[in-house]
Amino acid sequence: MATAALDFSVLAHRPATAAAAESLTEQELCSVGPCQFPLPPVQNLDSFEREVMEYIKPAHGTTTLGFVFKHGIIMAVDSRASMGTYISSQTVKKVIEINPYLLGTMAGGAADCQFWLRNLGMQCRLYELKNGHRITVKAASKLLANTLFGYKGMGLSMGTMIAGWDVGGPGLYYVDSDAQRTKGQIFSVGSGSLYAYGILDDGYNFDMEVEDAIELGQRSIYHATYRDAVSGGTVSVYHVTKDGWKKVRGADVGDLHYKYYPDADQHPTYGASPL
Amino acid sequence: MFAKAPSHSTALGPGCAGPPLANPQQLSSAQASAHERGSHQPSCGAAPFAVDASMLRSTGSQPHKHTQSPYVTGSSVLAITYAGGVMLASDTLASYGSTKRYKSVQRLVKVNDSTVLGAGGEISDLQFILNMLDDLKTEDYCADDGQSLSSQELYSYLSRVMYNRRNKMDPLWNSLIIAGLEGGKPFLGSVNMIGVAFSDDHLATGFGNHLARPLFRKRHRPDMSEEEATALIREALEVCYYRDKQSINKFQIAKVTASEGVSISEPFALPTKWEYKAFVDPTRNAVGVW
Amino acid sequence: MAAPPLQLHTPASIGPASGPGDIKSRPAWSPYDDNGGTCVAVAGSDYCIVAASTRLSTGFSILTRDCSKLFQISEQVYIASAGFQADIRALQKMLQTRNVMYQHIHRKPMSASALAQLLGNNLYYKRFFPYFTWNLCVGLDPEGKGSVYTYDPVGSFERVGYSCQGSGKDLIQPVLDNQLKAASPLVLPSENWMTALPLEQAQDLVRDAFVSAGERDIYTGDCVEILTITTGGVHRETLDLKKD
Amino acid sequence: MFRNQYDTDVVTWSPQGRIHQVEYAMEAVKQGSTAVALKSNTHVVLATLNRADSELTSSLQKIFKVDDHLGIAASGLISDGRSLCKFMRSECLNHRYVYESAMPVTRLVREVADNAQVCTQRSWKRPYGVGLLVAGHDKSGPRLFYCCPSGNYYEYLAHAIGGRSQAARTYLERKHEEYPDASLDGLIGHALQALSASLAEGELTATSCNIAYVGRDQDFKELDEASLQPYIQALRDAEGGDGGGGADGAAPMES
Amino acid sequence: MSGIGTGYDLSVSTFSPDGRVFQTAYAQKAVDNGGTVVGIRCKDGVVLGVEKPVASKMLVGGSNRSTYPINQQTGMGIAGVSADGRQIVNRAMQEATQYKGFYGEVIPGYVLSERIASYVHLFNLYWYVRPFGAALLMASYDSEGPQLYLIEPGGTAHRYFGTAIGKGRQSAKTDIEKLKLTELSCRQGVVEVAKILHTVHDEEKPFELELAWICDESNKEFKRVPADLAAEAEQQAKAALDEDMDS
Amino acid sequence: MSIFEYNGAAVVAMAGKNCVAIGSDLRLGVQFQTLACDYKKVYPIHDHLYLGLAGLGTDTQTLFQKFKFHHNIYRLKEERDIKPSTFAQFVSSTLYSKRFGPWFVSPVIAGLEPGTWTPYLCGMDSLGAIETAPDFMVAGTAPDSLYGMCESMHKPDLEPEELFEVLSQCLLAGTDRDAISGWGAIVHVITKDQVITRTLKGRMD
Repeated sequence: MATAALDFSVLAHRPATAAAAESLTEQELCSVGPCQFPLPPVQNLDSFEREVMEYIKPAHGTTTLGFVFKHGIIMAVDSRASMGTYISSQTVKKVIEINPYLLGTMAGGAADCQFWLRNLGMQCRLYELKNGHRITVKAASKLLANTLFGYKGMGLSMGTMIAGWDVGGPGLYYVDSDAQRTKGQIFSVGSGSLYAYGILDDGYNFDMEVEDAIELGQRSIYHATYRDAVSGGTVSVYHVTKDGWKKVRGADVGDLHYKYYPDADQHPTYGASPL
Repeated sequence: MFAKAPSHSTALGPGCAGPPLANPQQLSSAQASAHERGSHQPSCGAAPFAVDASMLRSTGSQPHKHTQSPYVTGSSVLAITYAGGVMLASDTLASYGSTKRYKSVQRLVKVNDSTVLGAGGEISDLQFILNMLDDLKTEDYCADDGQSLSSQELYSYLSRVMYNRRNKMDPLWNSLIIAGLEGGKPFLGSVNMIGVAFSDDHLATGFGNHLARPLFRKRHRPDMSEEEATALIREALEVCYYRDKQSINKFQIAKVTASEGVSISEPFALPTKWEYKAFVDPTRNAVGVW
Repeated sequence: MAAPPLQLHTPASIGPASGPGDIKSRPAWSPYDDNGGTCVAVAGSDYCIVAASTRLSTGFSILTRDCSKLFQISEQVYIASAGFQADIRALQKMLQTRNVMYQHIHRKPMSASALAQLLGNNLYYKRFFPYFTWNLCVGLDPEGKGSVYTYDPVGSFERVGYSCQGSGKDLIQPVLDNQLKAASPLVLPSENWMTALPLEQAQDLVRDAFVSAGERDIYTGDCVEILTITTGGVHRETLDLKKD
Repeated sequence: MFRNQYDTDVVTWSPQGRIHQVEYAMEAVKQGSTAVALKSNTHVVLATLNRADSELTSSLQKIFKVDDHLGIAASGLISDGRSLCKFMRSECLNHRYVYESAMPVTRLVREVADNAQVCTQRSWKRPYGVGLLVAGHDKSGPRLFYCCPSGNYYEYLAHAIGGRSQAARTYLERKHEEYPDASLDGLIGHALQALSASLAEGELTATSCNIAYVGRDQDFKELDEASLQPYIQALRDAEGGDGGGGADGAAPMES
Repeated sequence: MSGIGTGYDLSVSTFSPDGRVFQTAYAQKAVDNGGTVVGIRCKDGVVLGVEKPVASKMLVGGSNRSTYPINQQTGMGIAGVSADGRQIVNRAMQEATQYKGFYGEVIPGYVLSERIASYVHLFNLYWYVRPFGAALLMASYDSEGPQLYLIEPGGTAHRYFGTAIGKGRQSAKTDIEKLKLTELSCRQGVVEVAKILHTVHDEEKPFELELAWICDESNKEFKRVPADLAAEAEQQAKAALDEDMDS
Repeated sequence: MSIFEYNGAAVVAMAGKNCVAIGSDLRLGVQFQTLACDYKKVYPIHDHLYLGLAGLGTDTQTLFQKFKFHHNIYRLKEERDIKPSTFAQFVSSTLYSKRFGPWFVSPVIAGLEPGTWTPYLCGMDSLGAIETAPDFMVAGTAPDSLYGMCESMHKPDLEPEELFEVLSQCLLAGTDRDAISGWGAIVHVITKDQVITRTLKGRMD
């Protein structure tokens, strides 16, 4: 085959003047499918990403938890998003309903979680269509981890739990932006996770009743919001069973505190004055 | 004899055989990422979204060497509208740092029959922009359909150019003012080096934004006559000249009107007066050890 | 000023570049600038209000007093954006283009919810070189209820009853909270979380909020454009603010 | 030779200096249904015949809006027309993106034609099998072009393409002096007259044709069935009245 | 042509036993069948004239252009398949822009003619393309004065004082040879070109005359001949024609 | 995170008709961790003068003890309560004395001038630059939120009860948008005859 130096591409190309003004790409015109993320042409991407995140301050901060027990899985989350010390929202929906049997939680960058869990939903749906049965939690969490592996080291910030019910029963996985993926029984993720772990570990028992488990989830999140400045808003609790997930609680923390401690003097810290 | 499909290179567009183009960006990005998976991209195919690999590579091994600082620069450009026209003014200096390096650089340029461009900032970048505008003009000439780009279209075009260069981290180091008549009405538009673009009745770039615009805000009316406009812009030039050390007393005024089209004056000097008290004895009111 | 002393910060390569007068150091430039401005949106049961100041500034100087931050996508859907104006323009143009393409394909205008998702995705596509824009997407939903979507610069978004974005958001948001706060959409059993205020009162609130913000925020001023979207159409009014 | 050797691909010239494949592609246009276009000093009107093949199918869309100021009517291989339409839409959008203005009609048409020419010169391609009537309005006023599979384009005052379009062209030529000063309604009337002239059997109904127009202060607009009905009625009345005086009968807006 | 039926005339990458490339010749044939194009170099510029057959009276007058500016100082007239010619024109514009971007000055006529010729030539080399069915007359006016070039489908470029291509080329060339081109001004040249084209035209079919020039009078820019002058030239041409008939 | 935001604070003071009110949130935290929610940032100097100190907790405590001590000395010497305006000067000069190693506090002073019983309000930065205000003054980690609230809620010549209501609304709504202040609030309304002190229940997140 001849190797021609004939370059017809000039015919298809726009003049330099038009190229300088760089109009929309096919993606920008009508993409619905696979997309590109343009990178800034800088020498040090790492420091650029750090600086730029410092500058634009995207929404952050969270307490989320999930645990497996006899009657399924409990997922509980708060609903606060903050930018620095400013609370940008008290009503963030941090449990992302991927499909009727799969839940993901959101901790870290709000946009990162929202986007990639939405993307995971798409991948799971495609899997379903291709294979004719629901995706397992194991596979779904692996898909997410694989996706995130592709962006490792580029500054994504996510700590998410994937929970659901499949043929093998309940499944709970922790996946984060370093592409770490761990199966487990109890997780808590986010800035307030340590506070939540305290309550959770104390009250957890695999054989507990559903009501107790729900209450444990709610209480753990409440206590985390109390101690952690960047957690708060509303506590949402989901229960995952073989019939799929169900939202079982939604309680404003502002009310919850006074429900647990109607009078100030009932609070354990009452009377400990710093001065 | 039947035509066989050529094993052409996809890089050559409406394909024919040949080596791939030197510029990898002409590859459709989907192909690029499919063929050149980075080491950190899984081959399992679980990543329908992918970073453009060609971008990663060029940022990794070979640093971009852009002009990240201006060398020869021009100072403010002032512009106002008036009844039936627009008027621009600037000096003719191009400084090299604090050296008055080139004293007869025309920074107000006729773009076409109804548009003038005024520019401050890096002169070489300005020349690049002018070359592009010239090509655009030739395109219009070649189309030979009696249509040419209006001021607003040029303004929009330049705002895209500036913004795209900013996106490439390789800005054109200029502040531009595009002035002309748009459907018989005066039009002024400003674009800066990172693509911020806006239009107003009066504009000034650089120092002018601090020194001349307060004057414009106080005195400018859209319905002022040409004489009034000239007087105002001369006064504004004078103010800028007194306080901007990167300017010289050699100015040009350009105007665009419906009747006369574009005209750019010969360079002229303003009568200056340095006897103001503040100039003569600047320390008089300063208490202290001076 | 009851605040920490003004700090002399070292020029960061991201923050707005220092002025032209800096001759000792090599002039730095930043791909970002903050051109200020504030946007407010309130969603009622049968209306939607969106308002934005018109001042465009950089650093301590005003570029122009009349630069609209509202952008019409279709008849009853608008976006309001504050932040870096060049990014805003690029974003608006892209959305406009997508909208035209959408109309060619679907033969109907884009709904607020479709645009909301589109905007979220497109902001996220620039995740590694983000648009520095603070957006609100407003319109009426198919039932004629107001809908407001609020965003962060990299595309996380949620539907809310009211929101404020931009340089004056710290000033205005608590006021809106105080006056409009309804139950969280997340509580169970669910309660109405939309803004319950009648239209006229909501308009007054928006006007008052901008007047107050104009007092304290140097980037909010000159004029505010207020659009009221109802099933009957879009009503536009402007209100002068302080010019200093 | 029993067979023409020179007509199987686009990269072979015949000894007479012709490209048969291109000529065949132009025949494809004639296989399509009639499309008519004409313009006045202010407006351009497009009209297409639109018969559904069976009661059970919808009719094929043959008029496409490209941008607010521009639309096309296609005859021949409509799928080729659709892909050209997509190209034109993205060109117009990109022009708007860069210049914030409508793309000049002449320049768009020339790009389309240049594209079509490339398909007549590469062995792995075939020419487009579609003729496009391009109606647009820009700074220079209303414009009407015909883009041919060969890569040629022509500017017309009035034109008709597709099967049996000769009758329509005859009508158009006969009345052409009336067009420049005609009202929009008048133009539409003429377009329908021309269209009905090309009909082999039956008569024109609001479902069997499509009308679109663009003009000064008038974005490209396709008429729906209901708003087309009065024009059809007027056409019937006129035919019943004096047997084909198109312009007079066509003022349904007032009725 | 003896190529027909031999199988040697099907591809541009095939020589016939007697050393001819028939496809190129056939492409030339397409040019020779097209409307006549005349170009003359006068003492102060170049005039191009194109005879355009008018297929329909519904065509907008002056449309369907055959002369194209390449930049302000260069222009081309197309003979043959105009769609093919336009591709060459597009290429010429790109070459001109590229040259100017690189050297900062207008591309000289001979450089452009050679670059275009080699572009056209490329289409004579590979089986998967065909030669252009168009020839171009190129007029330019640079520091070396006015020039006229002819680029043909085979990829040749020649400089001419005056030449003609298309259907009526033979008699047109004869007519051109009678002119005293070194003394003729473009203003007069326009009239002569009109006369020639009217003379060579086949009476039956309607046609339109397209005249373009680049000369001192047009400010050394390639332009269509002003409408009044064109009309006058056509008038004179017709008058001369009638005279010939009468005499 | 700035050192001023280490512990978190919100202080608001407002003038009414012959009365003045000052309040603060109750949180004490270490960055994002909440340690206590009964940490008051408003200190009484005397019956008609309160001092709000936002900023680094350790500095505020030390400073308050210093001021209290000096006020005691003042009272011993002068046999009267210090005037709010005088006290402001004193606070200012104390802060400026540490010009090159400042206290990380932003004080707000609210009081009634003896005799006329007109409100006196002022705030200052950590170096002691006084800014007096006729209507309201805020300090802390969310000054913009508080300013925004005060700017739209405050009206001149409010009666004590109204003043309490307005200030409470401002304080609660303002701190609800700040992550590191809140957890309840305390408000003092100072009138000629009495000081009304109330603790507010707020969101505990």
